[in-house]
Amino acid sequence: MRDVSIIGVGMTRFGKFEDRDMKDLGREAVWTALNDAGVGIKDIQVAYVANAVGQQLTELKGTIGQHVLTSAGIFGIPVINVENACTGGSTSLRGAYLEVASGNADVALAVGVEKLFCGDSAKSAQTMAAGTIYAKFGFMFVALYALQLKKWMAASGATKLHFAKVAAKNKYNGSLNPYAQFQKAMTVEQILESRVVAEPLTQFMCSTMADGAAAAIVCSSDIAKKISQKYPIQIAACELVSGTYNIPGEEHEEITTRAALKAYEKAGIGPEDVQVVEVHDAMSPAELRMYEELHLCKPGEAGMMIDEGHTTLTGRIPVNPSGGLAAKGHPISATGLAQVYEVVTQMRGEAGKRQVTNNPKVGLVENAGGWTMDDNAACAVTILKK
Amino acid sequence: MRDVSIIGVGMTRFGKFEDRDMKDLGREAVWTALNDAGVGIKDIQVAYVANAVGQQLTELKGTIGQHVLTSAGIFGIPVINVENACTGGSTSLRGAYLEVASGNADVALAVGVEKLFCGDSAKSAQTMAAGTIYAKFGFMFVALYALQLKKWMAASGATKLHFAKVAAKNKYNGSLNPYAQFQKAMTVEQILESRVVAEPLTQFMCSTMADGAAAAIVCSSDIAKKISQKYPIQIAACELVSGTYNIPGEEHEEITTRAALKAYEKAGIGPEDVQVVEVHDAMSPAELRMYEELHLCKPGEAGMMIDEGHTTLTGRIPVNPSGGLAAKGHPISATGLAQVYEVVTQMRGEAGKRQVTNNPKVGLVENAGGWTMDDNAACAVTILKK
Amino acid sequence: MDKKRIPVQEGLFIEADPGTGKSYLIGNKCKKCGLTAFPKTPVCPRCQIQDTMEETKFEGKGTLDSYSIVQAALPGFQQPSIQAYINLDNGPKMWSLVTGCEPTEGSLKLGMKMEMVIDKIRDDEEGNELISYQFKPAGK
Amino acid sequence: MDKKRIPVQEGLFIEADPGTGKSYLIGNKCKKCGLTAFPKTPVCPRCQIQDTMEETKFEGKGTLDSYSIVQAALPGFQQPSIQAYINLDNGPKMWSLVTGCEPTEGSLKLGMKMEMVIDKIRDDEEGNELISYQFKPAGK
Ligand SMILES: [Zn+2]
Ligand SMILES: [Zn+2]
Repeated sequence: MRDVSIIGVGMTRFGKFEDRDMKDLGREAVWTALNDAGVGIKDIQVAYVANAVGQQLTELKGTIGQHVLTSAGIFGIPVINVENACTGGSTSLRGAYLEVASGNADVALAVGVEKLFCGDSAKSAQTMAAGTIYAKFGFMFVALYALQLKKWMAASGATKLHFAKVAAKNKYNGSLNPYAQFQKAMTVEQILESRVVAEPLTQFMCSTMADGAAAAIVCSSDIAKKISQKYPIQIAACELVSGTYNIPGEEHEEITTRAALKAYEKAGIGPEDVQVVEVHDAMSPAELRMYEELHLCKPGEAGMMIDEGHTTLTGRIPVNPSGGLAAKGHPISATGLAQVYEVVTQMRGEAGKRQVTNNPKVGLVENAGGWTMDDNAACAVTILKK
Repeated sequence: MRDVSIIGVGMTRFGKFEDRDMKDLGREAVWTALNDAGVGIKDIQVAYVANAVGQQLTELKGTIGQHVLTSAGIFGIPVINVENACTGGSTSLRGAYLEVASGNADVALAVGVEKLFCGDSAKSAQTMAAGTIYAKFGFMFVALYALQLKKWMAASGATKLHFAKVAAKNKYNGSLNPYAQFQKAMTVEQILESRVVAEPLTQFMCSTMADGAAAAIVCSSDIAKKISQKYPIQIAACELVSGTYNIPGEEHEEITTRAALKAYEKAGIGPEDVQVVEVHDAMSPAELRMYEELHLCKPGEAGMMIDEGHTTLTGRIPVNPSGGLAAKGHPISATGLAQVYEVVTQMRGEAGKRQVTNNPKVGLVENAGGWTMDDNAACAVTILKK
Repeated sequence: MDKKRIPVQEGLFIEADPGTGKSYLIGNKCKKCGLTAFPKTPVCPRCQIQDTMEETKFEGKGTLDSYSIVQAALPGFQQPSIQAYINLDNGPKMWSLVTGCEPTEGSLKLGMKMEMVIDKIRDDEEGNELISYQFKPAGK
Repeated sequence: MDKKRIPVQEGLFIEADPGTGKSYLIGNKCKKCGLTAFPKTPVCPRCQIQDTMEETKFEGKGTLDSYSIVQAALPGFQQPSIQAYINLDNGPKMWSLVTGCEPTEGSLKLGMKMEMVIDKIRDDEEGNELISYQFKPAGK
C-alpha cells in the first residue's frame, strides 16, 4: 500500500444556517479544500460523502453525495455515500485513504455534510434521539453518558470540577475559532452553575445541534510532494472499528482503545509521540475519559492532565484546540472531517489565535458515534504526521 | 492489487414480508452466504452494508449495518454503511472488493438489505418517488423511462412488441426462480393487454416494491483456492461511475456504457466474451437498451436479440435468468447483490430449473440507480469469471 | 380563509403581475462558454471551473422535445398527466408538466412551439395552491 | 372510547392477568456457554456461532447497577425521569426506566434490590397507554 497524504482541507463555520442547504454547505467545504490543495475539480477521481440524517430532515432522500458534488461541479466519478452516525466523517476519510493507498486512485475527496436545523426543532430533536432503537422506551443518550461517567468518576478519581475545567478550556479555545458555533469563553463557575441535565452533566458541558460541512483531499504522498501547495500531512493510520458486546462480569475493552491500539500499531507511532489531539466530546467530560482510553496518560491521571494544564493550547499535548464538539458545534457527519481540518491546520501552523505552541509533528483524531449492543456503533482513530 | 474471488453468496426470497424486519432479512442472507462459503462469523474482517430508505420506512435510523450484522453475530469489525440508490448493492460489493484487492483485509462481506413494505403503502410509494428532487413538481420516473424509450425506439427500430417479448422471457425465468417475488409466467399478449402506465410501458413491464436482502463473501483468490467449498468466482472488475451532465446538442455517453467500458478494460475481457448477464431492468424494455449500451450487440440489433432468442435460458447469451427486477422484485439496495448471487449461481451450475445451458465462464452484472442532472446518479458494472 | 398561491420552490421563476409584463424562468449562463442552465447550477458543467456562471432570465418560449402521457400520479397530482422535455429557446432542455391541452396522444406533436405558464400544480395540505412553471401549446 | 394498553414493542414481556401469576421478561440463553440476553439476540455474542440460543423467561428480580436522574425528556415522556442499569438475577445487565420512587438522588442506592413492573411509559397520539417493563425498588 502506498503512503497517503492530505493536501487540502476545508470546512464551513458550524452553526444554525436556516437559508443554506446541504448542497450549499458541501460546496463551500469542497471548494475551500480544492483551493487549499491547489487542485481543480477535474483532478478528483473518486469521492466519499458522509451524511447521517439528511433523508429524515432535508429534501434530499438519497444519493446525497451526487447532489452535493454536482452542485460543486464534480460528476461522472465514482461517488460512495457513507453513513456511520457521528463517525461518518472519518469513515469517509478512511474510504478516500484506501482508494489512494491501494493505487485505485491518485487523488480522492472525502466530504462530510449535515443539516440538522430544518425549521422544526422538535422534529430535529426527535430525529437525533431516534438514533437508538431504545428511544421509544424513553432512553436518552445523556442519561447513558451520565451513568457511565458516574462509574468512571469512582474509578478514576475525576470530579465534576474536572469536567467543568475541561469544558471551560474548550469554550476558551472555541472563542478563538472563527469556525466555531459558539465563540464565547466561559468560566468554570458558569459551567458548574448552568442547568443540570443529568447529574453530573450540566447544560454547558453538552454539544448541541449544528449545520455544517467539512472536506479533505488526499493523494499519494509521492504525488503530494510534487503538487501540494502546502506541507502535506501524511495519514499514518485511519482505523475504524464497530462496537462489541458488553458481557456483564467480563472485561470489556473500550471501543476507543481498540481503535487507538490498531492505529498506533499501523502507524508505528505510540501515544507518547502524539502532540495535538481532537477527541469526540459530545459531552465535555468524555474528553477526560479519552485521555485514559487513548493512553495519553495512565489510568487515574485524567484529572491531573487538566489540573496541570497539559492539554491547553500552550500545553504539552493540546486537546481539542478547535473547542471540541460542545463549542465548535456537532453537525454529525461533518464532525470527523472538521477534526481532521483542525489537526491539519494546527500541524501546518495556520491556526491563528488558537495555534498550539508545541509545533506538533504528530496529531490524532478520535471520532465515535451511534449506539448498538450497549456500546458505540463505530469509532475511528486517525493518526497524522509530517 | 490482488485477485479477488467470491466464495459465498446468499439471498432471501424477495417479496412482501410484513412480519420480517431488516435484521431478520439481513441475517438470513448473511448466514446463507457464510454457510455457502464455509466460513464462520469470526472470519469476516470487514463489512459493507447497503441500504437506501431504511431511515424513512423502518425503525432503524442509522448504523443500519451494525444493527443488522450484530443480529447475525458479527461485531467489532469495521462496518461501512453505504447508500447509492438502486446501485447500493454493487457499491457494497465494490467496497469489499477493494478491501481485499488492496490487502487491507483477507475476507470481506458485502450486504444489501431493504424493507419497502412498512404497513402504509402510500408512505412507501411517496418515499420511492421522493428519490428525485423533482417529485414535488409531479415528476415521475415512469414518465422519464417512457420519454427515453420513445426516442430510443425511433433510433433502434425496437417496438412495443419487443418490449413485451422481453418482459415475457423474464416472467418465464422468474416462474422458475424460487427466490422471485412473482413466480408466474405470462404471455406476450397478457403483457401487452395489461394497463398502460405511460405509453409504451404497461403494468407488467414494470418492477414493483419488495423486501429482501442479499450478501456475498469475497476473499483473495489465493486464499479462496484453499478454503472455498465451491468453485471460486473471480471479480475481474467492479467499476462504479456517477452520472454526467447532459448538454443539449452534444453527445452524451450513456452511464451504462461508461461503466461497462471501464469494466471491460479493467478485466481485459470484451463484450463478445460475456456468456451470462443480469441487467437492471426496473422497466423490462430497459433490458433491450442494455444489449446495445453494454455492447452485447450492435446498435439497432436489440430487437433481433430477443426475436432470435439469443438471451433466453438456452440462448447464446442468457440475460436476466433470474427473471430480472420485474419478476424477481426490486428491494433497492439488495438488487445489485441479488444480481451477483444469480450470476455466481449460474456460473457454478447450481441454478436448478432456470440453469442456463451454455456453461458460462464469464458473467456480467449491470446495476444503475438514482437520478441527478438528467442522468442516473450511479451505475456499476461487475464482470465475473471462472 | 383565502387560499394562497405558494411557489413549490423559491428562486425558479418570477410570476408577472396580472395584465402586466411577462413571467420568467430564472436560470444562469456561463460567461466563458455560453452554456445555459435551468434551474441554476453553481458550476458550468462544461468548463468545470469556479465562478463562471451568472444569472439570466428565460422568457419561457420553446419547442416540444418529447412527451409522455402518464396514467399514474403522486398523491395530490392530476392523473393522467403529460410530462415532457422542452427545448427552451436560447436555453437548455428542461423537464416540465404540460397543461392547456387534452392528455391524449393526438393533442401534441414533437417540435411544436410551447410557452411557459405559471399555474397551480396541486393543492397543499392546508388548501393553498402550490404553483410552478408548466408549458402549454403556444397561442392556446 | 376506552383507552387501550399497547406494548411499546411486541415480544419483550408477558404481562400477567391482574391478581394471577407473574409478569416475565422474554430473553434467551446460550445452550453452549450459558450467556443470557435481553432482549433476545439471535447469536450468542461469546460463542459467535449459529443456533445456540434458546428462549428463556426472566422473573424480573435484580439489583440496581447504576442510575441517572435526567432533567430532559423525549416528547411524551415524563420529566424528570430515572434511567438505570439493572443487573437481572440469573440474567444480563439491562437498561430500564425506574418508577415507584421520587426522582431525587436520595431515593435510590446502588446495589439495592429492584423488581420489574409492567406499566405505562407514555400515552400515544390516540390517547392509548403505551406500556413497557420498568423497574421499581423491591417491595414498594
Ligand atoms: Zn462554461
Ligand atoms: Zn455462547
